[in-house]
Amino acid sequence: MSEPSEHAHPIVGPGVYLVILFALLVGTALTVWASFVDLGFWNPIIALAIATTKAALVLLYFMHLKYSSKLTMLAIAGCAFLFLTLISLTLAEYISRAWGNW
Amino acid sequence: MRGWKARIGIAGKKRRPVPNSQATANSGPDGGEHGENHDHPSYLRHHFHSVEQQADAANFAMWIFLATEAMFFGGLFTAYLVYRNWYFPAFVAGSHQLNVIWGTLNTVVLILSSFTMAMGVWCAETGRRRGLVLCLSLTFVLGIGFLGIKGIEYREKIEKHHFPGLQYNLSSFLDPQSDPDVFKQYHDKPLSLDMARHTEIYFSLYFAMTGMHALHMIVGIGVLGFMIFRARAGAYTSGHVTFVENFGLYWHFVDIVWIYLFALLYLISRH
Amino acid sequence: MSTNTIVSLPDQSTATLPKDNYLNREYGLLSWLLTKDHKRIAILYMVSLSFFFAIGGAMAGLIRLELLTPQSSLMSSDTYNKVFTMHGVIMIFLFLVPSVPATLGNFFIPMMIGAKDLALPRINLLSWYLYVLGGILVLYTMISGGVDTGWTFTTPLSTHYVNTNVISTCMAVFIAGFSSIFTGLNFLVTIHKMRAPGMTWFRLPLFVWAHYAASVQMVLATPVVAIAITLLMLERTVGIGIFDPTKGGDPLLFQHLFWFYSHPAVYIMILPGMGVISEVISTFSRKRVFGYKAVAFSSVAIAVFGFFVWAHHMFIMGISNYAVLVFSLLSMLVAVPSAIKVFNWSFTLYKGSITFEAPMLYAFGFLGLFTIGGMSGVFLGTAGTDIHLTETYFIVAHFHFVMVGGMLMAFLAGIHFWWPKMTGRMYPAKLSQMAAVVTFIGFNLTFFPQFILGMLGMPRRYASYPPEFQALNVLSTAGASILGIGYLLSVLYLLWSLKYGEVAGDNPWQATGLEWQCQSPPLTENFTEMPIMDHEAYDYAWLESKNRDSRKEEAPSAE
Amino acid sequence: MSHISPVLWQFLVKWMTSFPLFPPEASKIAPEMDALFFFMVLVSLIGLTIVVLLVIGFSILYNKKRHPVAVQIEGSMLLEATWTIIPLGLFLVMFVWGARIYLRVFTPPANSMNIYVVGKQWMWKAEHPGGQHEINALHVPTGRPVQLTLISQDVFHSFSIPAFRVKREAIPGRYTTVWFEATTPGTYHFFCTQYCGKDHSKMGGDVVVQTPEDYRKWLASSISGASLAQNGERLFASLSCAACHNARPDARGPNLANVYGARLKLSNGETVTADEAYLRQAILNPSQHITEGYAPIMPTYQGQISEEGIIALIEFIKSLDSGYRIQQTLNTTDLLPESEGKMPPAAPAHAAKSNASQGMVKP
Repeated sequence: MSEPSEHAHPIVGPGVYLVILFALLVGTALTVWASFVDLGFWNPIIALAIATTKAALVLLYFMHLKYSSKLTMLAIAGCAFLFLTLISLTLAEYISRAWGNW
Repeated sequence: MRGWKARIGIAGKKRRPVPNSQATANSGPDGGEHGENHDHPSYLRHHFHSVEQQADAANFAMWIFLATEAMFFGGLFTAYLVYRNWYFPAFVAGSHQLNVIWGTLNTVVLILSSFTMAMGVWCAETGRRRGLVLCLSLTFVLGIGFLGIKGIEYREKIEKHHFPGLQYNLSSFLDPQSDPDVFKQYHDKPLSLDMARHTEIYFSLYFAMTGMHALHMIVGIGVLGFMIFRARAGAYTSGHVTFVENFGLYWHFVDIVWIYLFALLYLISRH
Repeated sequence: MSTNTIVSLPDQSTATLPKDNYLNREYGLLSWLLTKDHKRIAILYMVSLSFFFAIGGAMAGLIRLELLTPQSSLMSSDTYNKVFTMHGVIMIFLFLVPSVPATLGNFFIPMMIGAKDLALPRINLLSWYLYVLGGILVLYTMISGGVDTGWTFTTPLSTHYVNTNVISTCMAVFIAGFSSIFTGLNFLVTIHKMRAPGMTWFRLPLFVWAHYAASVQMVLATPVVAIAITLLMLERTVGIGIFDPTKGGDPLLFQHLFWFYSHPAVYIMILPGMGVISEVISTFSRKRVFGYKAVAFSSVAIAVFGFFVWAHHMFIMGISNYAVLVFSLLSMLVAVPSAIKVFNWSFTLYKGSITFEAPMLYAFGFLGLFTIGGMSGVFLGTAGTDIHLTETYFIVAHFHFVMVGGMLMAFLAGIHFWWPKMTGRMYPAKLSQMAAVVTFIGFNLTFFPQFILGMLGMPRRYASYPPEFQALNVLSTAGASILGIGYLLSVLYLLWSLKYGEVAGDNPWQATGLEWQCQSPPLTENFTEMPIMDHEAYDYAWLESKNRDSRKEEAPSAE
Repeated sequence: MSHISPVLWQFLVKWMTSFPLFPPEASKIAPEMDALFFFMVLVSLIGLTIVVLLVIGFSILYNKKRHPVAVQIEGSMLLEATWTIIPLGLFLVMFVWGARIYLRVFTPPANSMNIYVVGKQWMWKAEHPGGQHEINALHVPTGRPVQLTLISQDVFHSFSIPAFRVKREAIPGRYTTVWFEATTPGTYHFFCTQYCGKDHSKMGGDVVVQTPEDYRKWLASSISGASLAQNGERLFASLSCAACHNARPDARGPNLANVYGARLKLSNGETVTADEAYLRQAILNPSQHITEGYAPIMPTYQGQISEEGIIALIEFIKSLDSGYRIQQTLNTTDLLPESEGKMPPAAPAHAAKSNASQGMVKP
């Protein structure tokens, strides 16, 4: 009776999971390949972009974020924002040290 | 408390209005979108109105906990980026010491384990007991596998004395020829002494980050063992899947962390 | 009639405590140690908190005694360093951070939103055990020789230059940190998922809003200090060199990570106190809080801006001047919401019907002292004056005005406000009012001279100081003794009231919160029936009519 | 009562006699900072008065006896806006004002005379260019901008002179600077304000501000052997830096003459000004500070030279800079007495220069 009510989101089936798995494996192959080509400045960017895509896939489908409440998404967004704040503000401080006094 | 029983007001946004105070007075009121007072499943804790509410709460709590975890790793990522920005050559040389093959293999292993975990959640949600046990066991095995491979990598580092601390060894950065297998792959130029010293910071961060991640894996594997044991008894396939779902979230989070660690430690500093 | 008399004189029917309540539902030590009842856990917290507050207070007493004379006459500077470090660690991590949330918040948030318990009772109990574990580690540190890094664990001092128990202290902070993470997590989930029907966001008491804001910070900021502390421990044990300048590490990075938590931490400490003040002022002026939404949103604003100002603790520490300007500007922004709150509270009194019970007096004290504390914070957020004032007694005075004058006053206000609900008994009114006044006087005498000392340039954490500073230090110590008397007084009569206090009745203050609508002390499940929120927060008209028809049904308010 | 009576007595005496409520203003920046300080005090007082008046006034007007029934008021957008915008405006004024002062305190003027201050547990060591050393004391002249170049040998320290309203952290492994211009002769305290371990509270001393004449006398009387530059030159020789840093065309290291204060193009592409901090880094972490066109062959001297040694080297390198030498000459000629017994006015600089050039000619 209350089995279906335990999970707030529709059940995601193996089909989706398989597709995502495939996508993740492709992404991994891609990023490893990209790391062997010398793109100079772009290497880290591409690597991180691919990593973010993979993370997004895991979040949205494996972790059902796509089917979760606005609240959950808000929580994740807030956390991500703060995460970036921590990194960017600290990095900004370190980088601007090199600018010397004025 | 008498006086205001009479007055029934507008109901909350999230919950359906409680029909009348009598209904609420007896029977710890339940707000299920379906059905009036059906008898509660055994796993409904006393302070929740309904199974939805309980599942919701648990799920949201897990997400918040993961947010905490994310910020926990945030400190490490900050440190990593700061020092990579300062000591770029050292970080390049350091990351050349990592074995991309093992790293990639580990990534694949972890992604697979994530997949099996997701399948496990599906099995639980659709009440497939044997499927669940199978998936959890596979996840368990893959997790162990990941740690095994990590162990191999750690051993390499420690044998080369790249573990930060007293007997940290600079030779493979001062003259790269001294460890040929890395050299023939990258042909690094030797680092000057002062820069070579900073590779220790790279390895400190490498061990701190991967170690912290491995710690999460170990905890996860421990819980997995316990879950397999319970799942065999059919604990999670009778509707009460919250635990499996939440553990799934945790496991996928650990996977995501690794995806970034793989990019940052192994990939981005190879040129 | 009973609506006009604030302290409802208990008529014969309610002269005894209700037979069945959370205190006497079950007996025995285990029934407490294994309880999942948020109210009992709150009591557990209160007991352990008071214990550590006593220790921290004793440390403070020692510090003030030592500073009576310019020479380090009472104790060696070594001992002094350990004493003030312990004072800081205990007061911040074991008292201020958990104080209001873990006791009053734990006790009343579920009742205010009409829930039977927090969403995760077992996590709640776990967080208490973690807290106790952290406390035990601190005690162990004290017994086994103490630690002398200062509560900020500044690297490289803490990593390479002291040989005291840094590790055990760090472990304690780490564990206590997770205790507060779990508390915050629990609150967030509870406030989101457990509200009673009709309890919309803008019907929540401001106490709940404040705790919501604080919880966000607990959950998102604490892990960062956890990792910072972990790295510090690794640095000290393995020597990973991340904070070690001789290995190319940057000791300032530790401070970045540390203050990323420890600045929000001050809002974690003060926000719940602000929540208490909203409740108290509204109740004793019989009036809805002026500008409810403004106060609610200012709490959230503080929580959000509070994350972006951490580096103003490092203005003269050699961070880039550009960063200094940015963080100085952001620090100015975070000062505004506090101002908004203060003015809203003051205007709540306007056209109210004010009475001056002890909680209200404490709240007034809070208003004055927090205004001073907050403004002195602006002196330190301003880059120019910060150069001269930082790391002096001005800082000490500033954060004691906010933490002791603000937070502790609020805590006492809350204790006095909810004491009848928690224990079912009333404390002596006159005595309590007197204690409030004594505390206020003692506090000002203790900490105001320290502003002057700071302006004169007396550095903090000094065991001995040039003689020209003595006069003010003696004043400060004298004040501290008065302050101590004030606290002692309230502790005494509160304990006394446990047994001999007159029975308070369900709603002695005629407050509107849901927690006041059930019996006191409450039932284990808080409500006999699921409450339905059919009125705004602080709706005194609703309370009137409720009392009217409850009198019509002339039913005893507790059977 | 009896046992605290001596304390009380002492206290009363202090009260009656000397008991400052405000620190002396002994530097040019002090009055400016105090102006801001008092502005903020004023604002705080006004704010506090408003709050207190509101609370007391309302308590009198609307206490229960006078005003038995409360009037419910929702709030007022106008008022909210008022007490949002006015404080914000005031705070922004404070921010701008404070920022200006901050920038002044941490950007030393070009013509300031430089004194090195090394902090170590638990003492301050001041090193004057002329070679005068002081422990837990600092002599400065009035009417001349003085730049302190601070560094710590162990942990964070903080050099604070309340009478000058300046304070700066001394950081391990990095130079920090602060400057002031003393105005009134006298003796003032300085403290270590960053907690630095056991004897933190003992780590302080006195700044002695003297008129230029007295300062000159003091300099003359307390010359102890060689100047910093001369020590640096010895070190330069003993570390055989001249093996590469000789002015010859085939030199393996860049010529150090006139390098101080110059804009250098580095091999990693960026351009930097060679100030004290840069020179120090270039000695300790050469590989990150290779001048363009030179091979990264310089060994690191991390852990081989004491902070004093590095300071001496830097002073030596600075003394190779004609512009700086002239300035030093100006500084010292009107600071050092013209008595012949002592070394001649610009001696440190000149001697350094001459020996240096020799040292650079022959390997």
